[in-house]
Amino acid sequence: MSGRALVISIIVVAVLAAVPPFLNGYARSLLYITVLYVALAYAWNVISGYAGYLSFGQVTFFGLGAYTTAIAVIRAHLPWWEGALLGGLVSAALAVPLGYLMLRLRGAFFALGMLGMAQTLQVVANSWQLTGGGSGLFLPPGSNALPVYYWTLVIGLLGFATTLFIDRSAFGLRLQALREDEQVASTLGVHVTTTKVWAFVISAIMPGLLGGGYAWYLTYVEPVSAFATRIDLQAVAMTILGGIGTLWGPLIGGVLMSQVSEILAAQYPQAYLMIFGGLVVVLLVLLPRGIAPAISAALERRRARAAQVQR
Amino acid sequence: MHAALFGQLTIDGLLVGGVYALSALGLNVIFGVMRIVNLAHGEFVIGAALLAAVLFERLHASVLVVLPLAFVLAFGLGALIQRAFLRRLPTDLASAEATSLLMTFGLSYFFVGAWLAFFSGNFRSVPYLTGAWTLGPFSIAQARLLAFVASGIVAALLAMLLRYTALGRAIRATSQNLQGALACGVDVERVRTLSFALGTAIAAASGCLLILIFTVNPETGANVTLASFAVIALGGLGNYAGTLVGAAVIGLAISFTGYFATAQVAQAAPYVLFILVLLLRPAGLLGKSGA
Amino acid sequence: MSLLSVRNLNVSYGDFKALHGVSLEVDEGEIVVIVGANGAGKTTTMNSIAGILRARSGEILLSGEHIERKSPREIVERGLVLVPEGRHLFAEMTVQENLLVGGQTARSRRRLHVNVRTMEERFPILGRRRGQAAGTLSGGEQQMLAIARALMSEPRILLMDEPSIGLSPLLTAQIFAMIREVNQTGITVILVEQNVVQSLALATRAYVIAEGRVVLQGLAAEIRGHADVKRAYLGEA
Amino acid sequence: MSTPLLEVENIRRAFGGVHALDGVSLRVNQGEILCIIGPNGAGKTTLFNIISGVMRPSSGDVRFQGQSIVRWPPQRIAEAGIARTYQIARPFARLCVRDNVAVAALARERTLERARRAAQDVLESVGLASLADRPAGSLTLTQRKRLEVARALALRPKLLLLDEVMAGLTPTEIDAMAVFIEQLRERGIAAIGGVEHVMRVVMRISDRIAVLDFGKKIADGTPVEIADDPRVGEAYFGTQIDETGAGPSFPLKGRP
Amino acid sequence: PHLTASAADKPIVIGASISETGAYADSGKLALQGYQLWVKQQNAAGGLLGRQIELKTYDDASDPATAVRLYQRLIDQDHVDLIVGPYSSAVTASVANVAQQHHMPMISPEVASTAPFQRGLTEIFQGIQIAAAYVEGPMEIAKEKGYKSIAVTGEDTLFPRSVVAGVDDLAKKMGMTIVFNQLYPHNASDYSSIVEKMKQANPDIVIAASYLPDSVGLLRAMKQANFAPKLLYEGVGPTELSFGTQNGKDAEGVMGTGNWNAELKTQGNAAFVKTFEAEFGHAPDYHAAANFASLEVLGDAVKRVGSLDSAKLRDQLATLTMPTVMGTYKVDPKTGIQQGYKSLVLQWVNGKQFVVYPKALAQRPPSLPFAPWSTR
Ligand SMILES: Nc1ncnc2c1ncn2[C@@H]1O[C@H](COP(=O)(O)OP(=O)(O)OP(=O)(O)O)[C@@H](O)[C@H]1O
Ligand SMILES: Nc1ncnc2c1ncn2[C@@H]1O[C@H](COP(=O)(O)OP(=O)(O)OP(=O)(O)O)[C@@H](O)[C@H]1O
Ligand SMILES: [Mg+2]
Ligand SMILES: [Mg+2]
Repeated sequence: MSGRALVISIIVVAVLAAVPPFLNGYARSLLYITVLYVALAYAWNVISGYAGYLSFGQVTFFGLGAYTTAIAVIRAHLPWWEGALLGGLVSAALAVPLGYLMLRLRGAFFALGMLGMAQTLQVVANSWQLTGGGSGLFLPPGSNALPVYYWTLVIGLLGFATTLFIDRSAFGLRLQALREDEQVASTLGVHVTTTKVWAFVISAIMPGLLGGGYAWYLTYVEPVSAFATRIDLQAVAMTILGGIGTLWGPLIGGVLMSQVSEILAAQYPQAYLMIFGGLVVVLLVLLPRGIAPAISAALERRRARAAQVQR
Repeated sequence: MHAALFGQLTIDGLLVGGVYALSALGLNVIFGVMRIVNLAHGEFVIGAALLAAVLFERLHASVLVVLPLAFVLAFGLGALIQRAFLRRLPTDLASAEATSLLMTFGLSYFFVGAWLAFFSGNFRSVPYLTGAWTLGPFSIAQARLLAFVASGIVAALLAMLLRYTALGRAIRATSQNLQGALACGVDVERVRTLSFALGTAIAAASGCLLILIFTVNPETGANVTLASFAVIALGGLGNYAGTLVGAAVIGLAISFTGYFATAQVAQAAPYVLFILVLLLRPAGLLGKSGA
Repeated sequence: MSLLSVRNLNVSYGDFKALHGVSLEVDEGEIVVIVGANGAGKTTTMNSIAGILRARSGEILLSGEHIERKSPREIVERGLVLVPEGRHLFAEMTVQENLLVGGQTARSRRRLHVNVRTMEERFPILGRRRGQAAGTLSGGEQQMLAIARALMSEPRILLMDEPSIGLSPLLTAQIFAMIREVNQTGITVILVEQNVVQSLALATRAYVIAEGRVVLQGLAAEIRGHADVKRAYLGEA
Repeated sequence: MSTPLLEVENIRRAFGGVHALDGVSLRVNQGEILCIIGPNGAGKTTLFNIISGVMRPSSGDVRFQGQSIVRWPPQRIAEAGIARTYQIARPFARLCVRDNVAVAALARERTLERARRAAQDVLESVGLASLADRPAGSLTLTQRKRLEVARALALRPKLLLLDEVMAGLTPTEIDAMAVFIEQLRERGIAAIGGVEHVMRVVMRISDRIAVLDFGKKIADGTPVEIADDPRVGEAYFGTQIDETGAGPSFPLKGRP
Repeated sequence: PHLTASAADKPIVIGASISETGAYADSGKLALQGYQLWVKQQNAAGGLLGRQIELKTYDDASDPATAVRLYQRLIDQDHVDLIVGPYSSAVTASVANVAQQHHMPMISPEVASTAPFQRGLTEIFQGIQIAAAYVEGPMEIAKEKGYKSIAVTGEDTLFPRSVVAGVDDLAKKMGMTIVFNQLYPHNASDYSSIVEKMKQANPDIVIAASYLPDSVGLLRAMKQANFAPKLLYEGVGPTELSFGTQNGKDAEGVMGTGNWNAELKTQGNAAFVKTFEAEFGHAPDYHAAANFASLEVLGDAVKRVGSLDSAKLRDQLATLTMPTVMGTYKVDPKTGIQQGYKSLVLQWVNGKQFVVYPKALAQRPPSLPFAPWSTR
């Protein structure tokens, strides 16, 4: 990241941190949802962008985090953020065996296998006494959205930092190597399974932590909305449109899409899904690599031209 | 367990499996030739189902009349989509699989929206042949049997098309060996368009039969896509005979777990089964197991 | 005018440039062999001529007509057909079905079936294996099927990419004899071979490709005697 | 005699009905260069796949420095000191050349920075240093082959498996590669080269030559012994004696 | 909000989210029309507090997070004066919290489960009969007929669970036995297994707490399994008019719980039905009526308070007793749980819905037993 990018990032973060108390509830909620999706997109980008395992089921961990938090708050009377931390832990703990199992699948099989996993967990939540079955769990009302927002912002920043780290660490290099060719990576000494399970765990912890905040924000958890595929697909769409496997892709895609979809949903509720879907299709035809790579290619060209002019 | 009950559950399972088989066949034709998992598949199924329901409500049109109509419409729609969008995706990109998945995901959102605008969010079904025939100790649901038989006929027609016509051979050739097909001068672009159109049309046909059994609204398409995918994952991607076996297995799993466990377990059964089978036999039940 | 002329062909795979300005001329009735090491660009050349790969730039003329922008089907219809490297049979289809796909540009059904019969007479073993899945044939049978499948489209010019690969000496000899036979029926042949000695013995002229460039060309006999070729491909000092 | 560096014992591997390897045994000593020759499909690549752990044999054992490694995962074998190249170069296309090598160097270096520096050194030694920042997908064939070798070397192996590294190179490049392989001996690295043709080079660089045919080892000895072995002549060069009678020519192609 | 001079000329804005799309879309359209009709009538009659009324609605796609944001938008950005609740229990559970934080009293016109009201919230009021009371009717009817064994099923979500929650106690009280009790998940598609199980349990009556899609699915599976209990009750599914169109003759004899019926002799009901049909060209159903009634109550409370003061309005809503098209609105002042409205058991007879319970309101006696499939 260049010096200028760093300065811009710091300013953006400062604004994101300082402004919400002065916003009305709606603007705050909108900001929360945006940051939430950007954070989810960053999480998804690790396993799907860097490791190359397209997942349609990271919401499994989001729901898990939401339920863990609800149970921790209701049964153990823990503060919500402790519950959310626990949610992250539980997600990580589940992600290890699940990763060993599921990461043996590839391509569409892994993607849809994970989708099935989310469905299966939804069924579990639906039929288990502890999770309140189909009735769901009520959290104490009267929660304040601001702490949840900051919680989410911090996790979003962690997501960004993790991506930055992955971009310039040995771990990240190994991850990208196995994305390109697992067998070759293994004969070059990369512990393929361990590395990708780690990536999977990172991609699970974050939704786990975020789900906890979400539960507290909504004050109610039930199976259908906690494991909603549309949460996942939204994060997927954001990342791919922004640029899969890039540092800025989830941010650009996330901000753009959540604003566009909010505007569309408010202005054209009937046509919302059609426009949203159509947009994805058209953008893919125009920018198959996503927005971030398109921007950096354009910057590259400008720099090259500038260099030429100088010479 | 009584033999009669066992038989009844088997019949129920196989009949449901029949409808899934047809939808999955459509998905599999598309995958076989284009190597694309079409996430919008369920939307085509549901679109046709809702069309059949609306035409029944308004005009009392029998689904058997609507079926060919929906087939033709969907065929055109599929050809259009392939020509206008899917064909434009770059194939040399390392992330080509991701892009094609995302594009069909975008299409699926688009069509959910379109069907909502078109048909509203109402749940619909068609009260046609709602009764059952009794055969000894068994009762055989008329609509299910019809759907099963019609699925069988469409599947047989498809098999005949694939086996005995030049187009069918071209489709199979392309899905078995793209390079070989190109070398033989097969018009692969045309085969792709026709396969996508055919897959879509079969989806529509299965939708017209599905509506005899299930109650659906525009947002239930994802379930159909998932179930169909589970079927072909079990039977083997690109393996048409395997699709029928996969569908039977899924149908039986739903029926038996629904009875002996709970409806919740039955709902998860296809996925659990599909994950288990993939872990044990990555190429599917009938696929050749890899090295 | 030569039957096929390839001029200044450039082909890339993504960022990797596989062919750097390859040019070839082939006259009616010739057997031209292209030799070169693994990865030199022989297959790339053949696939580009057959329209399976799109060249970045360059011209390909068949009887004076530009075909570099034509689809593989259009090229097959104009009488140029490729027996691809690695055969690329339709493994789960029967021998007969493979032949039928090969002849799918045929003008009539009758003609198609006559051709199938002709092939079965020419390759009796294929006639006997008519209903067997192509993937279960032995290597030699598979290669015969690949050639027969290509002949089904009644080509004027046949491109063969390493037809002897994976075959025993006996079968290799048979295949080479067959190539000569095919040529004698008036079909022009372009042959890619690593089996340098035998193919040079068969051919009228030869091209040597290295690193995506034509480095040598001439009469087969001349090429056979060239010092570089002896050293690089024949293991002779 | 000290234990050999690598012992391959009675390896069998079948694919469906095809016996790719049918009871092959080999030994390689410290710093020794062994060339395996044999026609296409003789089983060379399969043998490399088994030694490097990406494939399991149907039966048989592989011992490295006395330890059985036949059940080890590839990364453990790599760390133990066996590196390999792939016959068809398989670069990490979207990574730059330096990072391609750094992935392997990470097995020996603790930080990414040091791995990248080590990678740069290796690239110097194979003559790819100037391309370090290019995406590996954009390399030419020869450059890819060199990258394969560079990655293998970056593991600092005791044993190097070179699968057809000569194939596709021009005569001058073949000579350069031969010199390079001979230098390995000086650095104490043993090598097994799988070579399909270019007999002239094989004869020059090998300490020993093993001949594979149809998955069976039909001969094993010094270059001189191999050249004189009547069985080899018959099975391998026999029917292919060049019409000029000038000695071994292009070998036979594979199995029927 | 306080009235300022200029505000007095501006219309009073009532905000709500509607499930126009999503899982509960069926009911959304009619619910909206219920609101629209009341606003139109009220405006024609001079509005509220001398001001015209305006309705501001968004589509929440039946998604809780979206609904929360929309209510915040209504309150914080659109500055609506009054709000009414969304449709489903799940969505309401989250939205209630927003109302609470903004001290905006909110009637939930269609939330029958009591769970969202039992969380100590002070601003929400139930605008419909409680779910647990739904099954009293069919069980009373069954008891009268001497039916003994019950099979219970339903969708495993908040509302249907509240419906069947009381069955155990009631059965004990009435001396009946539960021979089968198992729920099915949301979005289930195939009911043949669960019906087969019920059939094996051989109950006299089947109580299914179901919505429209599952009640249709269950009914069809029962017909196909040739299973006909003596009494079939299917929750709220049969109260939808399309239950009739989707099932044709098979609907005959099925009972369900409605909160309202066109023939009901409640205050203003006949006029409501007539004007609704004139306005929209089709008949209202209970969604329309419930939403209409909620605005009746809200409007009346505003009139009584004489201002839009939310604290006073809250107290008024908590203590008010008021006749509406649905019956008499009256809530428990502590929880806001409905106590006034009564639910009705409806039964499909000759292709129409009739009230068969409670006796006082019944249009005809229940037609029992449910005819075996072979005799239809
Ligand atoms: N699909 C591809 N993507 C990227 N590079 C490719 C692709 N196909 C071939 N190449 C590269 O292009 C070059 C030329 O390959 P080509 O297959 O034409 O060689 P060839 O002369 O036919 O070799 P062989 O004797 O092995 O068949 C090689 O370096 C190869 O690695
Ligand atoms: N994964 C596989 N599945 C099926 N058969 C295989 C597989 N890998 C190798 N074979 C077969 O095993 C035999 C030996 O192949 P191998 O690649 O080891 O030969 P090679 O000596 O390396 O040949 P080449 O000189 O062509 O590289 C061949 O007949 C090949 O077709
Ligand atoms: Mg080649
Ligand atoms: Mg090899």
